[in-house]
Amino acid sequence: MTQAPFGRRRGVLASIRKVGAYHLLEVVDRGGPDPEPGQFYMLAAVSGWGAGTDERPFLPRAFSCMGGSAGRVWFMLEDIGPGTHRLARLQKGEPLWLTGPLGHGFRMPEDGRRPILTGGGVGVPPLVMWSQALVERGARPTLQFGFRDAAHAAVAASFDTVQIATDDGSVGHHGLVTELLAAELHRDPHATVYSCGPPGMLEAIRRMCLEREVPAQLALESGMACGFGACFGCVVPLSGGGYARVCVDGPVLDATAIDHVPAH
Amino acid sequence: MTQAPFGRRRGVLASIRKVGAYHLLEVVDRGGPDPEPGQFYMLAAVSGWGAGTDERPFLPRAFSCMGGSAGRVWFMLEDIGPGTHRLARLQKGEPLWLTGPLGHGFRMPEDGRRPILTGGGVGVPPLVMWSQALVERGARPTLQFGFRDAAHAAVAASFDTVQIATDDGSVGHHGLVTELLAAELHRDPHATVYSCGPPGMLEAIRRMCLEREVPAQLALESGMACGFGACFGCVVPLSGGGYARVCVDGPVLDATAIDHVPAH
Amino acid sequence: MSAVDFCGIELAHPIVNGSGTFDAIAAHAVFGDALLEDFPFSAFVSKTITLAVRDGNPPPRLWETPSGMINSIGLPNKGLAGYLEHDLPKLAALPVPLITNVMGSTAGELCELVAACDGQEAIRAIELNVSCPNVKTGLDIGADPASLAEVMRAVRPQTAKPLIVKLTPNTADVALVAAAAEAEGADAVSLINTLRATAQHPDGSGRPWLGGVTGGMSGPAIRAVALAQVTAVAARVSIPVVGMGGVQRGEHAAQLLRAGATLVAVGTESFRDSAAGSRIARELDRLEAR
Amino acid sequence: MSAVDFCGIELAHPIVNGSGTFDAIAAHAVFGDALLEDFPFSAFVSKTITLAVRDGNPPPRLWETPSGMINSIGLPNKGLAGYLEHDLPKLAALPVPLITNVMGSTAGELCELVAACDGQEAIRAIELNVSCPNVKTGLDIGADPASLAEVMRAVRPQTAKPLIVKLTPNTADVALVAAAAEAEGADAVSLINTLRATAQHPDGSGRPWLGGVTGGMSGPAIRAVALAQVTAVAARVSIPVVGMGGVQRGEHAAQLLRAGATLVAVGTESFRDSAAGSRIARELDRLEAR
Ligand SMILES: Cc1cc2nc3c(=O)[nH]c(=O)nc-3n(C[C@H](O)[C@H](O)[C@H](O)COP(=O)(O)OP(=O)(O)OC[C@H]3O[C@@H](n4cnc5c(N)ncnc54)[C@H](O)[C@@H]3O)c2cc1C
Ligand SMILES: Cc1cc2nc3c(=O)[nH]c(=O)nc-3n(C[C@H](O)[C@H](O)[C@H](O)COP(=O)(O)OP(=O)(O)OC[C@H]3O[C@@H](n4cnc5c(N)ncnc54)[C@H](O)[C@@H]3O)c2cc1C
Ligand SMILES: Cc1cc2nc3c(=O)[nH]c(=O)nc-3n(C[C@H](O)[C@H](O)[C@H](O)COP(=O)(O)O)c2cc1C
Ligand SMILES: Cc1cc2nc3c(=O)[nH]c(=O)nc-3n(C[C@H](O)[C@H](O)[C@H](O)COP(=O)(O)O)c2cc1C
Ligand code: FES
Ligand code: FES
Repeated sequence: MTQAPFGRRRGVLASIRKVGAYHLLEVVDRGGPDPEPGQFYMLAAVSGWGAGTDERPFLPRAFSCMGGSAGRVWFMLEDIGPGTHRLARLQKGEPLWLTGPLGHGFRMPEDGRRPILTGGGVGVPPLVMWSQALVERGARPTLQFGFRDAAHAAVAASFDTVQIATDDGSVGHHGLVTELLAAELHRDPHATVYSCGPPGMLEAIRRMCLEREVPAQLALESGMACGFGACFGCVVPLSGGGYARVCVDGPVLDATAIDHVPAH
Repeated sequence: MTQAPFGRRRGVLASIRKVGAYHLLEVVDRGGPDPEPGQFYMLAAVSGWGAGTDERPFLPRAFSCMGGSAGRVWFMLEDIGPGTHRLARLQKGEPLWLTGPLGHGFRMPEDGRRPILTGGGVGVPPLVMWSQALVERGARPTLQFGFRDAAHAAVAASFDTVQIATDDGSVGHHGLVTELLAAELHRDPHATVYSCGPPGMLEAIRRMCLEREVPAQLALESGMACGFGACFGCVVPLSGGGYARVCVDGPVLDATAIDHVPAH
Repeated sequence: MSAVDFCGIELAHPIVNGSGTFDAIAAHAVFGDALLEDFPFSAFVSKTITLAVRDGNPPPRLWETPSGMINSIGLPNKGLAGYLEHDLPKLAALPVPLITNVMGSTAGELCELVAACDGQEAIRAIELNVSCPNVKTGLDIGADPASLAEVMRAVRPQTAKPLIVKLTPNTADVALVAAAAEAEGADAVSLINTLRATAQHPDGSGRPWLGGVTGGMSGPAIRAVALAQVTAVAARVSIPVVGMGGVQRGEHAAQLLRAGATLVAVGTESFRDSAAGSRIARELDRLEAR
Repeated sequence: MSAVDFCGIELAHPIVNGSGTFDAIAAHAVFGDALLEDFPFSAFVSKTITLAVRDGNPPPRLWETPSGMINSIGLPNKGLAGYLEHDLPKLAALPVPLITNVMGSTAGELCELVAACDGQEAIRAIELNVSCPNVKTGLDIGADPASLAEVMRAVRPQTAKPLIVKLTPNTADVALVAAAAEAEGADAVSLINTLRATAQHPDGSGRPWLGGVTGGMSGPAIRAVALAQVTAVAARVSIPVVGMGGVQRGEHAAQLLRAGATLVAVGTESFRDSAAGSRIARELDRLEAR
């Protein structure tokens, strides 16, 4: 697991562009080590971080990295509230606070299982990074991305071999990406599933893999204040009872370790 | 007294330029009536009004107008804290919240007295507006502006007949503008003094005019939350005892009505 | 707008002002009749009136805090006689019912104030500000159920008009105090008043900035505390509750109403926008229409 | 940095962490030895330890507020035995003295916890978290001088180590409670803990967002309340005071020290910047050097 430098540090926005419903941010992170797929960062704008709706944001926000090396890190974010809104309006050259890379990323499939990467919405970025790493390591991942509509699916256009599902059917399969996964597992269950996305999708995939005894690694999202184990806010219930902290014990956790993926 | 439209309204920054230490803002105020010299507005940026030092600003800030007619109002502000800092960084076309024109402005001199306008720092803008009004009404005001240094005095360069004093002597009289006033009153005390500026200067002028029985109208500054009489925060002690609200009873008050100009 | 019955008084909508955060007489002078044509509150609550004239605290009286402010105004007012003579006639002419807020440091003072208000037809309800220190215990009257009950027993008989007890948040269990008010005949309770707070002079000397040394914090910073206290009180008493504390928009008012409040008061936001009351009432109406 | 003597313990500077806002063991795993080389606090205060193991509250446990946050964590911890076995050895290896924070819902539980800490050489001081409800009165132990005094009488004899009473701000007169703690032998008091607060689900249903229903507010929004309470307590007691509440930079720490605090704790700001403690200590040092 790549360790994060202690303390928040300043990054600079190198570029920002909108691809359909998402904003792709490229951040110059001079002091930063290279992140591993599935790790995340806590981000905040240096100036104007507050005074949005309800005087928010105040706490930093968590974002999986979509790629990162040689002092550059990429993020893909959707503007859904005051924090993502402020970040989406960052100008080239503006400074931002970074802590990371944080958490445990994905682990290679065991006993030769083929990797299936099933993501939804802003769950796509870590899977993009993981698929590249898998290819570099000689694996041939199957990618399945689910989106609400064409605007959200636009970001996946640049991938040639990806199965797309959209809720409104405007692109690819008209339905949930979990249906694509079911078909894929039906075809060949000797796989390891890697998933990231909204809680409803993760919970469905957790159950599906449990029933079919298919190993699955879920990259979870949870309300976070710190991202490095200090607040005990980001918990997920464990199948063995009690809670784990998504930020330090995850965000990638074995599906079998989790009692259920909380949706709130 | 020009009455303010009820409620805050949106203005748009038409232009902003720096003149030495000050920022000159021109605001398009379509719905607004023409302000009178000595009146002020409560201003706030529509976006990013907060999250500065100590998460401020929150409340709107008071600014005398330096001029205003046909839906345009001018302000001159010094960046001294989170509120003025945010306003000084407004971009052309950015919206801001306006309430005003507020308060009672200057009144013409009585019994033919000659007007002497003695201002200090950000006390200059209302006197600039008042001097223009006086000239339009056939009076010939004497202007005396005091500044800390050349950077602050630069704004007065565009005035031909103005006596300048600077604390550091870099421009004009090396000393306080109150010394210029003393000389002027010594020369011909049949005058009405109009003054606006830091509390120390106003208090000195109040005493000087009291001793010499010269009528003086002081445009006061005070901590304000509302600007329209709702909070009772902006008080000044009256010579007859009790307090007056600077925002609704002033900001221009007769020097004799005031017990002393509080400095804090 | 959904009309509201509050202690028998018919109000056009649930949004009123918090005492001491709007001066209808001054605002009318500043804004003219536009204020009356679109009066921002469905009822007007006067600034706290005391028996004697009070100048209020020496300046400075204000300090800006993260997402809020501290005030140490010190209840300046014309006193009972001055209020009845100078302010009441004008407030009675407002287009909305008048609620008068009164404070006394002893039960006797409060009785005199309440009795005087009882005699004024234009005063539709009386709000007791019990956030003032009880001379004996040093605690605020409203901070301790026993001292509040004692005061209420003296005050209640003075009037048949609706009596609203305005509670202080600076206490261990606000619901306990609310229950005591209800038990002693309060017709309604209103909360929260400001949170006790202070500020030091920026010169680094450590001396207080506020002339009154300490003051009360208000605005968005206290909203989540207000929601918790209003929720606890509304769950404990069956009399109507007026909820306030950091309300800036319709959603915040809706939350207090969902927590069980009957009316919502807007205070600090009016300093930022003199027409905040009517804006919030419109936003609330749109939310409830859904 | 100006060294500080706190209850006989020599500290490099006045900045410590607030209990429950920094996990030195987890942070070491995340950041590596860099954490130890520039440890952000002059002493480390553990998360509250209870006798029994606690899972803590169901999620969500966090809500962001204007200039702050609410937490309803529910004191998850390994219990006394688990703490002594798993955490203490690692915390004892930290480069700074260890203070252990404990909580019990009865005097008996607290005595057992304090006695166990007394026996551990590595634990230099014990902080009592009395913000938990007293089963009998329903009030927080720390909200009522009498119930605090009763608990202190039982606990004090259990240890000769410095005993710090961490006060709750949710009370009528915090100075009164602090005086009771001092009278019963507390070596120091620390305040403020979080302000009771709540939040509703954004779906507009009115149901609580937090799994624990209510929680505690912290961060810059409570700073002015903390300064008022620390000032009042420091003026009332002569034992050292640890001041906390919304501290973000050196100036805020300096204000609490000017108000009479001996140490200043940083909590929520560490979530925004894991190295906030050392930054604030440096800023404070520069301020005091002037
Ligand atoms: C490990 C991890 C990785 C992530 N990766 C990505 C990514 O790659 N791209 C991306 O776009 N997002 C990602 N997210 C989600 C992202 O962190 C959130 O979208 C962001 O925090 C939302 O902040 P906001 O202020 O924009 O929206 P918010 O207003 O915070 O709303 C987001 C959600 O938070 C809840 N909420 C609403 N108000 C509050 C409040 N006051 N306090 C607390 N919760 C509230 C609601 O459920 C709401 O739907 C990730 C999250 C985690 C934990
Ligand atoms: C009627 C009137 C007319 C004015 N006209 C002008 C003008 O034309 N041009 C101009 O530049 N300025 C003018 N001012 C002053 C202007 O309103 C202030 O400079 C502005 O409010 C400062 O806000 P800030 O956030 O930039 O600075 P702040 O940080 O608010 O500092 C300004 C002063 O406020 C005090 N202060 C510091 N912190 C706080 C706090 N947290 N809460 C409360 N007070 C604090 C200190 O004394 C400090 O020196 C006028 C003021 C009034 C009342
Ligand atoms: C400047 C100011 C003056 C106030 N004066 C009074 C008062 O005279 N009587 C009273 O009961 N409450 C008074 N309050 C408290 C408010 O009525 C209200 O309870 C509190 O401010 C919380 O609401 P808010 O956050 O919307 O302002 C005052 C508040 C402020 C900010
Ligand atoms: C997430 C969180 C967890 C906390 N846990 C504890 C705790 O276990 N014991 C305790 O005494 N205080 C606890 N506190 C209170 C803090 O120690 C501190 O008193 C309070 O947060 C105010 O300081 P701050 O504004 O700097 O955070 C916690 C605070 C937060 C935000
Ligand atoms: S986000 Fe704070 S412990 Fe995980
Ligand atoms: S600024 Fe509010 S009354 Fe004058």
